[in-house]
Formats: sequence, structure tokens, C-alpha cells
Amino acid sequence: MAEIMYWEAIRRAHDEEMANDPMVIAMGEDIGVVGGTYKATTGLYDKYGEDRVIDTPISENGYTGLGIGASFLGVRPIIEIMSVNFAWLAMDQIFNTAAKVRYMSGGQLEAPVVIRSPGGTAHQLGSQHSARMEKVFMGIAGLRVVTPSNPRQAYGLLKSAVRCNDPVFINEHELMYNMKGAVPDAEYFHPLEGSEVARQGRDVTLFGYNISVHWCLQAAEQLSKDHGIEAEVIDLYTLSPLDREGIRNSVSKTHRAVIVEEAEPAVGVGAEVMAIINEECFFELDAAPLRVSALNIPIPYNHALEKAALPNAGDVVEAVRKMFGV
Amino acid sequence: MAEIMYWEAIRRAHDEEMANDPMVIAMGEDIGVVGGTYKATTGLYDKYGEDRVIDTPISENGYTGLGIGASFLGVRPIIEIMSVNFAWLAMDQIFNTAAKVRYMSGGQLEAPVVIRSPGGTAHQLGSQHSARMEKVFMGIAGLRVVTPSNPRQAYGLLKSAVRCNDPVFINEHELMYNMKGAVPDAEYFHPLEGSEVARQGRDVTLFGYNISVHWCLQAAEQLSKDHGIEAEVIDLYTLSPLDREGIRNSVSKTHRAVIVEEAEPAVGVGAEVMAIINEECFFELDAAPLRVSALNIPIPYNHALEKAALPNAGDVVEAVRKMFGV
Amino acid sequence: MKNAEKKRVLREMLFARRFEERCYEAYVERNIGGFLHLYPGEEACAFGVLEAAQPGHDYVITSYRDHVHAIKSGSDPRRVMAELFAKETGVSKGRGGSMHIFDVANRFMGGYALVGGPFPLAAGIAKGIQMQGGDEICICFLGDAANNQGTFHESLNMAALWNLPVLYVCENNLYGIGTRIDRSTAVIDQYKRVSGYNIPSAQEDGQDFDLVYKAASKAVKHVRSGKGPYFLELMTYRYRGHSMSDSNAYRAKKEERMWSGRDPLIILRDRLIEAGELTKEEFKDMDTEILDEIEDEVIRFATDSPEPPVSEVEQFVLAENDPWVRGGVK
Amino acid sequence: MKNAEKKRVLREMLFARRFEERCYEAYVERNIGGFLHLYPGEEACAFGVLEAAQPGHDYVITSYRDHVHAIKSGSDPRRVMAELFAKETGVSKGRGGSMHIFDVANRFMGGYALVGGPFPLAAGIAKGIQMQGGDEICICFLGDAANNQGTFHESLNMAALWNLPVLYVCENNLYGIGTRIDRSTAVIDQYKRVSGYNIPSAQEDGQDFDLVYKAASKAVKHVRSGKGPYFLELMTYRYRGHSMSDSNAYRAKKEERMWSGRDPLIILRDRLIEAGELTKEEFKDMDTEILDEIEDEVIRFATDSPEPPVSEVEQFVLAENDPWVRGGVK
Ligand SMILES: Cc1ncc(C[n+]2csc(CCOP(=O)(O)OP(=O)(O)O)c2C)c(N)n1
Ligand SMILES: Cc1ncc(C[n+]2csc(CCOP(=O)(O)OP(=O)(O)O)c2C)c(N)n1
Ligand SMILES: [Mg+2]
Ligand SMILES: [Mg+2]
Repeated sequence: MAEIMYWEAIRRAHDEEMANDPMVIAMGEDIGVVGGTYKATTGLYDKYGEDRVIDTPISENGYTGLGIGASFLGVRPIIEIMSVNFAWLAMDQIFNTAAKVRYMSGGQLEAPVVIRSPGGTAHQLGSQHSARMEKVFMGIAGLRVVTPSNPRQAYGLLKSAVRCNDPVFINEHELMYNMKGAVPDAEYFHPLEGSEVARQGRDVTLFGYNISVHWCLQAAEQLSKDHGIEAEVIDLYTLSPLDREGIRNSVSKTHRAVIVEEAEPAVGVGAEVMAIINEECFFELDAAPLRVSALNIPIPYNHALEKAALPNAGDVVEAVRKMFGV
Repeated sequence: MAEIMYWEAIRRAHDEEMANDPMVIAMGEDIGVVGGTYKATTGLYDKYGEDRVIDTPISENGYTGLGIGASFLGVRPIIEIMSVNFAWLAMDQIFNTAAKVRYMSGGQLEAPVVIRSPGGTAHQLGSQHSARMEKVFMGIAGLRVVTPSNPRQAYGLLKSAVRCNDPVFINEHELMYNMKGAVPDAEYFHPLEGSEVARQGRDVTLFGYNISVHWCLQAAEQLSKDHGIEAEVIDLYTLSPLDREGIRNSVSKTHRAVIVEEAEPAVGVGAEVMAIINEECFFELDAAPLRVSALNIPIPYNHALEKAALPNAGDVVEAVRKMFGV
Repeated sequence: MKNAEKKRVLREMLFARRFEERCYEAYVERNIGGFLHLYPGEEACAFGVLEAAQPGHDYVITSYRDHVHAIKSGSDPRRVMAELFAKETGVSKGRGGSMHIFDVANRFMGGYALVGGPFPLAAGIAKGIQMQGGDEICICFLGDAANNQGTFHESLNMAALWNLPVLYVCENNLYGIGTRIDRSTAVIDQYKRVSGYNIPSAQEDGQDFDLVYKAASKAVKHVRSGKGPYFLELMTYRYRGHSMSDSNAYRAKKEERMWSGRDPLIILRDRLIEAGELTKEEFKDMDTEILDEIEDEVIRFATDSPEPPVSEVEQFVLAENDPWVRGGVK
Repeated sequence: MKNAEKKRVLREMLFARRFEERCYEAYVERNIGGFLHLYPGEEACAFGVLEAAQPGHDYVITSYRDHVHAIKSGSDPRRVMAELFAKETGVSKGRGGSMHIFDVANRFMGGYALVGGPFPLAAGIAKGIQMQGGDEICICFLGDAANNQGTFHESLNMAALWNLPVLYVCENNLYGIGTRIDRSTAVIDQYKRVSGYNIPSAQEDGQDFDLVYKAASKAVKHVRSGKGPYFLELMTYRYRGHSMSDSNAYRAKKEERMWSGRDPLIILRDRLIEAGELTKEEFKDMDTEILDEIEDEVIRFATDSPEPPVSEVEQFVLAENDPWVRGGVK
């Protein structure tokens, strides 16, 4: 089990899937000759040629729609949107076409496209390059949404997404492309539905996804060390559909929940997980569930302000301490 | 206090605001010569001329961006997007520019645009014309979102939205343009923040917005008649920012909450209101809050299927009965 | 094309006209719901182009004004009407409706309700054809006003850049709903607008089947021979309102009269009569036959068909039992 | 333009060059964060156009590559640098950063990070000008690759349709990040692409200040006189990578050398020397002066300025105390 980087894991999944099926193509801005802003497609242009590793014009709605149209004929496009902020431009094709075409055609057509995009706040990229939009993708029927928190998931989720016959949005993270982690040497397909227990615990459940899983894990260590509180950390790698059973199981065990999200709070992952807890195991709760979220502001350029805008492990610890009154 | 239709109320607000301030303009597809698909701008083209009542090309992102740019110079555009489904095309300018420009310019610029759009499911318009997207507008910092449930609000909210210096999205409803209701004869500005008690009650709070307020009111009558349950109905005419105080006050009184939303459940109004209840008055609750939502599917054309996809007053009654075990 | 062939086409066009008119009635009778956009006046466009192509082999995609394109692509008119009647036997199983006719078996890739939406989809289908290596082409029919959508620009650029086998047909009926083209569009001749993408283009009278057929034959040949995209603008007119709720008040009566005088059915009919291929009598009989067929076959089928079961309302959202959801077949 | 004036411009251009190079260093020193897009090589574009216009009176809007456009519009270079240093004294109070320079007092309406975003905003500003009835124009500078965005098409159509006073300047540096223009764009001459909107246009050498100035003067005159939009394409080259993280590996060394030989500063400098307006000595002194000014004034100011207080992080999201939020002043 080699330790590779998140971007290498994504690259490996591309490579294997393109080798496996000549109908798999990659598309996006600067993914070919340059090899991708975050290197996720390095070397593939030379290996598979410009007809399968396609540098697109800056036409997000256009090339996303083109990928969807191609998928009607059995092409399996992996579309990179360089930054999730640019995905606003492609939402029309993602939601009006890909998410609805199976239904409105009475099952005749499907749009097996994969759309990958870094969807978190990096360092000082300013308001227009720091949106967190997972909530937007999660709310509309017809689209699957997954979000890898480590290289193993990044690899395995992309592999499954390429094979799956539904449109899948993969929410990656700019700050994680260089993160290292173990990835199985053998081919591996990660399930597109479910969640993982990232840390066992009994006292409180911390729900995270993507980068916030790491904040949760850090917080859990500190809570254990400083307060003897053993937090369970649940990695919600599937954002749509959320794993109701996984959520229920953990909360039924710990009776307390804190949801940690990178985005501003309104109608986000935190709210939805809370709603699921309310629906699934309200009477199991020993405390009001809490969400740890970003401030409700566009992201500032200044580093100190940016840091203040976003949650971190310390905020998670604070939330749990407040919950336990310690 | 005359009884007028929802569309007439919107038209009146346009007319008064355009008469009041020469910088107020209306823009959108077929709003001029034709007077608007739902008549909201009838007669204004003749009255104010084509420079102020502008028939736009079918270029949603383009004309929305144009309106935003004009607003930088003191123009107050009221932009109609003919159906909320088309708003996906304009999200880039709404969120990347209007919602962020004040912040990223350090307060130098603001984008006082009003964007109005019918945002509910009407009758048999099919998947691509039946989206409910309020949740999408609610989740991103920098935009106000309101949604009138009657002609008085439709009139007063648009008036305030035009004067307010923030971008405001007004979520209307195709099925409500012909609804009649009393509107003050005198000029009236409805607050852009808050909620209204649409019906007093003591046993359970039903939260609705826009059309679902009416489902709640219907359900409340039936619950009162059939079960002696007196439901309070809260009209969440402001979706962003939601009225935390109003939500807390009502739930602290009734100790029970059902949220009724027209959209599919994930990361929607229901989830957010639940989260607020959990945060504000969890220990006041006598029962797990419930949400009554649409099915998690694109909207079918067939009428019976369409009906099955959407919630109604009966579903609200069912939810309350379940909650009370009656 | 031989006159006998043209007679067949005339019959098909007349069928299309009557089909649409019957839809109008069915809408008034409340058997059809939602938005309904009809095609009368524009028939020579779809027929001229698709006669020049290979429907069923070539892929076709269009907007919400889609019934006739589907039928000419090979869809059973009964199943198109059943779709409008929201029946399980409808081409889209009653889930789509008028704006979402799909018949993938006949390579009719759908009607779409977002103006401009099909531009990139068509380019994508053409990309798929290119990858499969077949000689099909993709034909995308859209309106004039759709050309102001950003997707037009983005898609035509990509189609040219990657030499995709796609034929864009602009049915220029001079209006986008109630807005006349000169009030929405800086350059009125749409075929000129594609010079920004280096795509060959032509403009043709869209009321005359023969002229459309000829222009389309050239266009189809170009695309099929691997020379990349082509853009064909057809000047036409819709005889009815944009959709059922439209009163047409924004159009001058004189303009409407002028275009009524250029009815594609009459032009073709008179030409065939002139050529001695058809008599007025024959045409009338043809019409009666068609009206009967529509009533006895099409409407009856749609009326008698069952609605989709409400219990299946949650079908077709995601793939069923897709193994990759669980990480593959274990 | 008199030679003495050109000498002033040369000094300003040299200042811009040194300013940008100093940004590079400050980035390496970690005083600047985020994305940083520099302008060296393209100076004659902004200077030629804005010398022909009335910065501070006319409105200017552009992309993320925006420092020089702001400075030439009248922004205090110290406050631009302070912005890059994320300081409260920055033009955007440290909230914007390199991609979001705003200086509304000088009618510099901002740098925007979404490629294609400013196209409609510029048309909107022009609409505002039109409504106010002033003689200002709006100048929108954007790159070549931005023209493939749908907003280009949509905005140019509206600008032409409504005769808006907007000048679109395409700084064609042949690349969008690492993608060469012929790999993304079917028609390489951008000035030809606006024929689809009936907008007059021209292409000019963007390395020669005099030529840009002349072409821009014509363009500005056109727009200011009420004749509607104009599109000016300037052929140029960026000497550095797209942004700091870009290695430039995708460009041929030969191509880079060719363009280095066409440095806009050298072209203007040599012309002035030839004309006897400048000596090599003088130019060197000018340079030293500028370098000192940047260090002593600009960098010092940026370094010494305070950061915005973290307590104010939630400011500038919505209007403060807007009475209409409560339904007006009661
Ligand atoms: C994105 C989008 N914007 C607006 C509409 C509303 N709309 C439906 S049809 C139409 C006019 C289209 O005109 P044209 O493209 O000329 O086609 P025609 O109806 O004349 O055949 C408009 C504005 C829509 N369906 N989708
Ligand atoms: C909507 C959007 N898509 C993609 C990007 C990423 N991006 C930033 S700059 C750029 C290239 C733009 O090239 P061009 O317009 O020629 O301007 P230049 O940088 O050459 O000045 C790209 C693709 C973006 N910022 N916004
Ligand atoms: Mg039309
Ligand atoms: Mg460029």
C-alpha cells in the first residue's frame, strides 16, 4: 500500500479508467498540455492524445454541456472545473440537463458524467475564488455528490464515479492535493454511498467531510488528551445521498453530535445532518446538536481575516467543551 | 384597502418605484412590449419607454450582469427572470458579483439590484420548468432572499427591495400571480427581515413560506376542526436571513414544529429551520420537529405523478397527526 | 427528389400540420397540460432538412417545439400524442410532456426547455459520433432567439475547433416569444453570426421545401464528409402564438397575412399540382384520410392508454441497482 | 502627442514595470499571498488606451491582471501595494487582494477573477452612463481567452443593440494560462469575431505605444461621440507566467525571445532617444529614481500600514443599517 498524494491518486484513477475503456475522456481548462492546475491529469495528454484529454476553451457551461451530450452516446467524460467558483457558470447544464434527463426522458437517456472540482477555501484567493458550494450540489435531485477526505477515497471514488451511470459531482479541495496517504496497490472502487468511521469514540460524534474530517480528528485528539472526551469522527464522504443509517448509528451510540462544515451555515451540510438526526434519533440526543461553520461572509483576502472566517479544530474543541460544560 | 391580484401588486410596486425614481428600471425577457409573462410589468413600457422597461435578449447571465454593472452607477434595476429554472444561467453574476462586490471592494461598491422570479412548481410544466431553488439562493452570503405569500407582501417587499442597497432575490410563484388579497391603498414598505404570524395557535407551529403558508393555513383549519389541535402558522417571508427570533418565540410557545417546504428536502428551508430550532430552543421541544417536503425527484409531467411529488395540506395534517399520535 | 417522393413528403407535412392542430384542440379539451408550442408554418424546415439527412441514423435534438421533429425522426405519432396526454405509453412515459419528447431508439435525442441548452449537447453528441467513428451526424434545430444565449457562442466555437459532425439549423421565425428579432439581436441575419467561428453557413427560404431540401443536402454532405460543423438558417414563421397562452398581439396583422400567403404546404401542393403529380381532389382526400387517421389511431391510442402508476413516481431519478454505488460487484 | 508627453508616459510605463517586478519579489518574500498575475510586456496596451481616454472620468474595469490599469486610472500605487500586502490602507481595505483592486473614487470599477465576468458589468456601467447622460465611456480590458466565455457574446450583442458607450479592449497575449489561442479558439483574430454584433473593431500592435494610442484615440472618439460600442484588439505578450505558480513551460523559447525583442518600453524609449527627447543616461536615472520611489514610498507604505482589525471581519457583507430592511424610516 503505497503512500501517494491526493492529486496522484486522482491521476492514477484517470489513467486506469482511460486505459480500461476507450470511451473515457478527460476535459477541462489546461488539463492537457499543462496537465491540470493541480496536476490531476499530468502526462495523460501525451499518453492518450488530444482527442481524449481535451483542453477546453473557457466556456464552462459549454464544455460541461458538451460532455453531457457525449455521455448520451456512451462516452464517459471526466470533466474538471478548475475551481468550484466557476461551476456557477455550468449549473444550467449540470442541473437542467444532467440531473433531469433520465427522469424527463422516462429512463431512455442517462448522463454518466463525472464533474470534479476543488470546492474549498485555499489560502488568500479572495472572495471569487473561495466559495464552498457543496450545499448547492446536494440540494437538487438527480445528482450524486461525493467528497474525498484522503487519497484513498480520491482514487476509489473517482474510479466508481466513472463507472456509475449517474452524473457524479466530486468535491475536492485545493489544500488537499498535496496531502499524502495510503492507497491500495490493487485496483479499488470506493462505494459512492455511505460514510466511514474515521475514529471510534463513545462520548460525542463529530461529523466532517473532506477537509473538515481532519479538523475533527485533530479536535478529537485534543479532547481526548485534555478532557478525556472520546469523540467518534464520521467521515461523510457521500454528501448526496447522505448516509442516514451511518448518522443514526453513531448518534445512537454517543447521544451527542457536532457537525463541522467549511461553508457558511445556512442550508448546509450542518443543517441537513441535524435534520436527519432530528428525524432519525431525536430522542437519543442528550444535548442539542451543534454545527461549527464558517462565518456568513464572502471570504476576505487578508490572511488573518480569512482565518477568522473559517472554522478550525480549535472551534470544534470549543463547541464540544461548551456542549459538555467543561 | 383594495383587493388586488398578486401580479397587480407587483405591477403597482414597479409603477410607484419607477415614478418615484428615474433611475429605477425594469429588465427581462418579454417584460416590455408584451408586459411580462405573468403581467407584472403590463403597461409600463408605454408609460416609461424602452430605455427603462427593457426587453432583453435571452441572455440570462448577460443581462443580469448588465443590471448589476448599472447598479454600480446608481441605477436600480428590477430584473425579472421569467422562470427560476433559467436563473441557473445567471448564478455566476448573482453570486460571483452581486453577492460579493461589496465585500471584495472593501465597501466601495454595492449592487442594489432586485431579481424577481417565479420559483415554485406550477401545473405540468415538466422537469426543466418546475425547479424550486430557494435553497440555492439562501445559502450564500451577501444576498437577501424574500418570498411573498400574498399580494400585500408582494407589493411591499418589492418596494423595500428596490430601495434597499443590497441585492435582493424575490422568489415568487407561478400559481400565485392570480391570487387576490388586500393591499393597503397608501404606500407601504414591507420589512425585508422578519416573519409574520399568519395564524395564532398554541399546540404546534407550522412554518411555511410562499405557497406553503397556504397549505399550512388549510391544514391548521382542519386540525382545529378535526382534532382540536390549534396550530400556529408562521409565514417565513424572509428566507435569508431567516428570522431566528420569530422561530424561537413560536416554538418556545408551542413546543412543536413542522416545517413545510415545496422543494425536495436535502439542505432546504426545512433543514435550516430545524437547525435554528436545535440551536435556539432545543430543550423547549416536546417532539422531534418534522419537515414536510417534496419527493426527492425531478418533477414529472403527468399530473397525478406531479401531485404525488409535491406536498400539500393533507400531508401537513398527516405529519401533525403523527406527531400527536392522533 | 422525384415528384412522387415529394408527394409523400407533402402528405407527411400535412400530417404534421393536422397533428399540431389536433394538439391545440386537445389542449383546449384539457387532455394536454403544461406548455404547448406548436409548429404550423415551419414544416418545410424540419422536413426539408430531415429529408436531406437520415433520420433514425442521424441524431436529432431540438427545443420545446419538438413534436414534428420527433415524428419525422421516426417516432410513432401515437406515442408522441400519448406523451402529450401524459400516458405511460408516451415516448417519454408521460414523464416528459410536450417540451420533453425523447425517442432514443429513433435517435431523437430530445426536446429541451431551456433556450440554448441543446447547443452544447449537440456538439457533445457529435463528439460521441466522432469517437465511435460512425458516419452519423447530429442535427440541432433551434430558434433564432436562442442564438443570443452564451451557449451558442461557446458551442459553435468548440464545434469548429474540434471539427465536430454537427449541423446547426436555425429556424428563424423572427420572434422569441413576443420580442421581434431586431429588438433582441444586433445582427439580424443569423447565418452571418457564425463567421466568428469559421463555420460555413447559408440562409434559405424556410417556407419552400425544395429550397430547404437543396440547401440542407449541401449542409448534410459537408458535415457527413468530415469537414466539420455547418450552420443553416431558414427564414420561416409560426402561424400560432408562441405557446398556448400567447395571444400573438405583438405581431402586425399585415406581417401575418404576408406569411400566411407563403404557407409551406400550399407552396409544395401547388407545385405538385402544377407538375401534374397531384390534383386538388387528391389533396383533399389525403387530408380527410389524415384527419381520420389522427382521430382513429392517434387520439384513440392516446386516450385509451393508461397513465403511469403513481407508485412509480420515484423511478428514473438515478440508475437502478448500479453496482458502483456499492463499490463494484464484490 | 508631443514627445515631452511621451516621455512622461514612458516614465509611467517604466514605473508600472518596476512595480510589477517588485510585486514578484514581495510574493517570494511572502508579503503578497493568493494568486498574483503580472503585466510586464503588455504595458503599451493599458497606457496607450488610457492616454487616449480620460482616466478618472471614464470608467475602467478589468480582470485579475489589474494593478497597472488601476494605477493608470489614478490609484495611488502605495494603496495598490498595500492592498496586495492585505492592509487596511489598501484600495480595497485588504479584503480584495491582487485580483480585486477597486478604486471607485478614480472610477476604477474593479478587477474581477471570473474570466468573462466584466463583459456584462461593463455594458451595465455604460447603461448607467447613458441614463445619467454624461459623456463618460466605460473601458473594459480583458484577455483573448475570455472571449470564449458566453458573456462575451451576450454582452456584445446587448452593447450593440442598445448603443452603449463601452469600449472593449482585448489584450491578446496569445494564451489563456497554458493554452495557446489556436487550441481554444476557432477564429484567432479576435477583432473579426465581433462582426456577429455589428460592432466596429480594429486590430493593432499592442507593443507600440504610439500605434495603440492612435488606434485607441479613434476608438474612444467613436464611443464618446455616441456611436455605440467599439472593440479594439491589441496583439501583445506577457513576459512572465500566467500567475506565480506558472512555469511557462508550454511556450517555445523562440517565441518568447521574439516578443522580448518587442518590449514596449524599449520601443518607446528608443523612439524617444532617436527623436532626441531622451538620453540613455536619463533613462537610467529615471529607472533608479523609480526603483527608489517604489522602495521608499510604495513598499514602505505597504509594510508600515496596519492590517484590518479581525473584529471587522463581518463588515461589508450587507449594507449597514439600511432602513428598508425594517420597512423604511418610520
Ligand atoms: C434559458 C431560457 N430562457 C428563457 C426561456 C423562455 N422562453 C421559452 S421559448 C423563448 C423564445 C425562444 O425563441 P426562439 O429561440 O426564437 O424559438 P421559437 O420559440 O421562436 O421557436 C423564451 C424566451 C427559456 N425557456 N429558457
Ligand atoms: C470563469 C473562469 N474560468 C476559468 C478561470 C481560470 N482562469 C483564470 S485566468 C485564465 C486564462 C484567461 O486568459 P485570458 O483571458 O487570455 O487573459 P490573460 O490571463 O491572458 O490576460 C483562466 C482559464 C477563471 N478565473 N474564471
Ligand atoms: Mg423564434
Ligand atoms: Mg490571454
